[in-house]
Amino acid sequence: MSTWWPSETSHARAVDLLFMGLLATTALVLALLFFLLLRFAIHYRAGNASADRSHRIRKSWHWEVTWTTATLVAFLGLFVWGAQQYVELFGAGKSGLTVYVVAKQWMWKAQHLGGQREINELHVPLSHTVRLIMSSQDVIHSFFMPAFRIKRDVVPGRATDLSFRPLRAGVFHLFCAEYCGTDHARMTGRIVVMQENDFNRWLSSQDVTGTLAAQGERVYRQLGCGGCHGNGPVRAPKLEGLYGKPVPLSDGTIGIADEAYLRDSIVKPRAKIVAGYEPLMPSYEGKISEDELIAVVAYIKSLAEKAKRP
Amino acid sequence: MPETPAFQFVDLRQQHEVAQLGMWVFLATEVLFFGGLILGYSVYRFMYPEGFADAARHTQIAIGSANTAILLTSSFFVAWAVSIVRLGADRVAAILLAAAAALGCVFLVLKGIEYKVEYDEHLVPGYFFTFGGPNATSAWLFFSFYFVATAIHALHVAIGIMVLIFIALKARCGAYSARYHAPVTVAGLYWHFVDLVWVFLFALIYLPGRTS
Amino acid sequence: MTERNYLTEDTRIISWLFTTDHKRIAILFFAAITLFFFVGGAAATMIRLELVSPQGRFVTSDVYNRLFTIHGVVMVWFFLIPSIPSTLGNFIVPLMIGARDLAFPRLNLTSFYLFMLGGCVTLYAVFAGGVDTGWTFYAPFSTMYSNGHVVLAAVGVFIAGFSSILTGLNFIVTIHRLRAPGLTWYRLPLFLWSLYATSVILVLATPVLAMTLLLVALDRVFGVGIFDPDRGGDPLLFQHLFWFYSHPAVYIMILPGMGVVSELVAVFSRKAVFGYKFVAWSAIAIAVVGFFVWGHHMFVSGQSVFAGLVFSFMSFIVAVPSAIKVFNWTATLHKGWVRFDAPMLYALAFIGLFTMGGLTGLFLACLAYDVYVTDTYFVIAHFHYIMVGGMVTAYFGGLHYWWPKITGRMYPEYWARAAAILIFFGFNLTFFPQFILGVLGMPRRYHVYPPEFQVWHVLSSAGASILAIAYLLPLFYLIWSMFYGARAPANPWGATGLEWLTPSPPPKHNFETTPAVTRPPYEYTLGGEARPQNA
Amino acid sequence: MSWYPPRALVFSWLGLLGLLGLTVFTAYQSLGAFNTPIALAIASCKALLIAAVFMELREHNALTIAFASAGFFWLAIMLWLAFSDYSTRPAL
Repeated sequence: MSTWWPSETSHARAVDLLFMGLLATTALVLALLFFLLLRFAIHYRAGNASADRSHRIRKSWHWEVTWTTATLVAFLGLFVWGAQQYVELFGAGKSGLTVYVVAKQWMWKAQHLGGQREINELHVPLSHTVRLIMSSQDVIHSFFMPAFRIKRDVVPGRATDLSFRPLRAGVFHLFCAEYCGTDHARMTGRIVVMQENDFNRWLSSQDVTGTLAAQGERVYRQLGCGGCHGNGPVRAPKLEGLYGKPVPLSDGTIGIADEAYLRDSIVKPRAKIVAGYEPLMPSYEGKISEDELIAVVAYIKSLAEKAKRP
Repeated sequence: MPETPAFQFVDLRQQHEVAQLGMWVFLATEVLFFGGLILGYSVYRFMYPEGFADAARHTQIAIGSANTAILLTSSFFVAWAVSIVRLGADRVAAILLAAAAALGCVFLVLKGIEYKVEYDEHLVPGYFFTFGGPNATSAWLFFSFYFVATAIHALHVAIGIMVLIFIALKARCGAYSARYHAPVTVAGLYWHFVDLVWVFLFALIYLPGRTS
Repeated sequence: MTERNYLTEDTRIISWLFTTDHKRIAILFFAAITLFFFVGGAAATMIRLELVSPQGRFVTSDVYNRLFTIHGVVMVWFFLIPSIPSTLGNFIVPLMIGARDLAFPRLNLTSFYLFMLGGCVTLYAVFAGGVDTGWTFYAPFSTMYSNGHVVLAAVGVFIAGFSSILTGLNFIVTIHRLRAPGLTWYRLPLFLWSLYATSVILVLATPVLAMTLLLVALDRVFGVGIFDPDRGGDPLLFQHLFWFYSHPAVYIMILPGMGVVSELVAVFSRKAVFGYKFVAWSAIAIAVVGFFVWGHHMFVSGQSVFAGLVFSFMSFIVAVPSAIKVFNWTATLHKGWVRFDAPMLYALAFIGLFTMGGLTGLFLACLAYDVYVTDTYFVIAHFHYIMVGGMVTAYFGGLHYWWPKITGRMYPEYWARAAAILIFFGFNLTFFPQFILGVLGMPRRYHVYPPEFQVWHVLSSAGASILAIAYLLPLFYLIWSMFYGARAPANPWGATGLEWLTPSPPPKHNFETTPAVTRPPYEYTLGGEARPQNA
Repeated sequence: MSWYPPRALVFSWLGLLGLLGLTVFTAYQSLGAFNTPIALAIASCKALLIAAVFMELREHNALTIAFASAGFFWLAIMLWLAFSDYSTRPAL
């Protein structure tokens, strides 16, 4: 299905280099240790009375200081090396082609912005940064793509993200790496990396009931969100042009209206109240499915882009 | 039994020291037992400050304060009993310990009344839980912690009462003396600890959100 | 036997069941954990059998999930955690410090019965239909979605936890207060330093696990919903609480093994442990710093990046004291008189396997690499190198070393060496392929897997069958030696510790007169003659 | 034989009741962000009084004090490191 080597993203290649570094350090230490262990054990075996046992090392502290410092320095180097890649991978400020992933026992559902949906498969274009925004409907899962050397847990009640930029077309494994119940081992799928025009062809060949934003608009109507957020009698913050903007909050801080903010505002509306508004909005927790939530957020995002266009 | 040390000890002094140290180590364990709850509480209070303040406002601060005073006083009685049993006044000590146990019972009765009030107000997390206003979910979390923490604490109080009664009866029979009184000291340490936990629970449960 | 000892003092069953003698309680624990070892081992055998084929033909998914849960729960809480402290520790601690018993003999017996009660509840949960959460009980799966007997298993572990706490408390107080005259801290054998460090963790970490499991059980029974995301709860809070206990618990499992190895290396090299104070304090350092690293189990869990950096840094730091120990053991061999009795073979195997386990731990502490290999077979291989290659190996080493003291009989040396070598090779064949599986990206807790991984699984299962036989060998020859072994002298190894002053087996209250200590441990002449601590 | 309570006990008891009154009083004062720290500070004072006088910690050796503080020290580790996660969780 896929080859393990060479790896398929620049991050994966960096991770493989890190692996080599770790392996070299380990091998060096093990070789030194096993050599000394065997050498001492054999040379100073009780049967070998002729071994020179005079002048034993008495003062131990400078040996201790030496090997403690040596290990400490080596460890700190490895820490920095791994940490820097981790910050790059999971740190803030990601952008890219967004795909929403919903995990549930025991399948992966992916939704593209154009409204295309797939199950246990994820089609992505070559050489584009793909940003997955992942949420779970039930228990904790973990989205694991071994060929890209990355995984991240998908946690119910919140969203996590994961970005990668594939450098080679092909089909790769997708695993659930966090134990999630009976069919955990069957919660697997395929990552299909395609040339860009193949990908576009694939997108347009899918059966779509409107873009994700259009689906979100339908949910928005069904739930009657416009009653307050539209031009009705109840005063609620306007959603047009909201996405990506700073929002002054009632506790004096400033929030950014990003994915997590929008999501939280629907599910836990009282957590962050926009300054100057009453905390009136009811929570939609349990009243809106993960899929619908994603669609509504996509719709609100699309309102921002509409507002940008004159 | 009282005047000679158990076989594994050299003398009564060593036995006494061992008993005390054992209790202190046990109390360190207890701190972390409650510590798990305190971490959970702190995390959710950090996440939902307004919801927790709102929910805490619905607790019975009058009963809570009265209960704090009761436990502090019972602790005082126990400390008093410990200090005089060493002088040989074991009869008086027995009375003081019994009084402390009685105060512990009053604490439990008040706690029960408080639970009843909360039950009537539908504040017990479960099917009938109702909490008006915007903070229903975080109030549920608060009351989950409230009931778990106070119930575990009440269990400690109940155990403490039994220990105190047992020690009081033994003291009444003259089991303790100026030379041998380790059980009284150790039981006292446990009772004071139960008191100390309550002091923190009181600050975390009853005091937030009283101003708004 | 002519002389009366703790075994012959009173042979009625009732005198065993209600004994407060630390030596007899140790024997009770031996019997119990041997039983649990083979229960956990049977589950492991079935897991390995299942994994020979990639299609999951032998058992269903639900059964497989129950198997690895049983294996984990039983091995962690009913074998590894009590293994050395409750058996060898219980037997040896009072002897080593020249005391007549532990500080709280009745508490010791209570600890045993709590352990048995917890074990029985857990086994009942297993036979009543099993638990399918994994030993980690992750919420919200365990609290809302699992269809196994989670509450029963949690209660079982909860009860066993109190057994651990009581044992730890007993050791702390005993080591502080019941040492023989002259036995200062720097004259304590390193086994005691290790057990002391272990006890500190037992006492300070276990209650957090107890509270966590209590919350899980309350959640299932009453629906308090503290970890329920639909009620605003945070599933990661469970992980923080759980790993606050469970990472230090790893050190509960390995520290006593390090202590045993320190004893063995000194005795069989006829030389004082190199850098005694560094080895002693590194045990304490591991116990303390071990509490600062739990978040390295959560690098991909959605914990903040900053917390990931903190925990990764601390994880590298905690590896330093372990490295200090390994270097010191190796240096101890230098210019000694190294003998290769079975306990020493185990000790040497421990040093090698533990070092491999520890160094692969660096891969997992290293943030970006952990993102790749966490929750894969790499993790499984890593902790089995520590737990089985380290702890179980040290346990067998210590068991053989103190066997003459415990039973008054020598074990058969050639069988013991054969078993040690067989365990070493069986172990490596079982678990080394799992490192490769992990590096290739095979997720853990899968019984259906892509066929390209099969070759490594088959190798691992082949090793497991060797390992299973190798672990049965000591069971047979040790029981045989109890009846037919050569009688053991008081000090068969020429060791220096106080435990070798009493006859083998020791009398009921250990010492006729309390020994007075005048020397540090492990003093040997240049020619390898022992100089006992009391002379 | 004197069975009167030692003075230190009486004073601590009265002090504890006074602190209880104080903490209830301050809880009703609008002090903004300071309400919680003050409540916890008063609770800590009460705990110290109980530990030092009632539990006689002030007369004990360093070992007992070490174990008495160990529980709280380890609790602090737990809170500190757990909050190193919670206080730095980013918005997505």
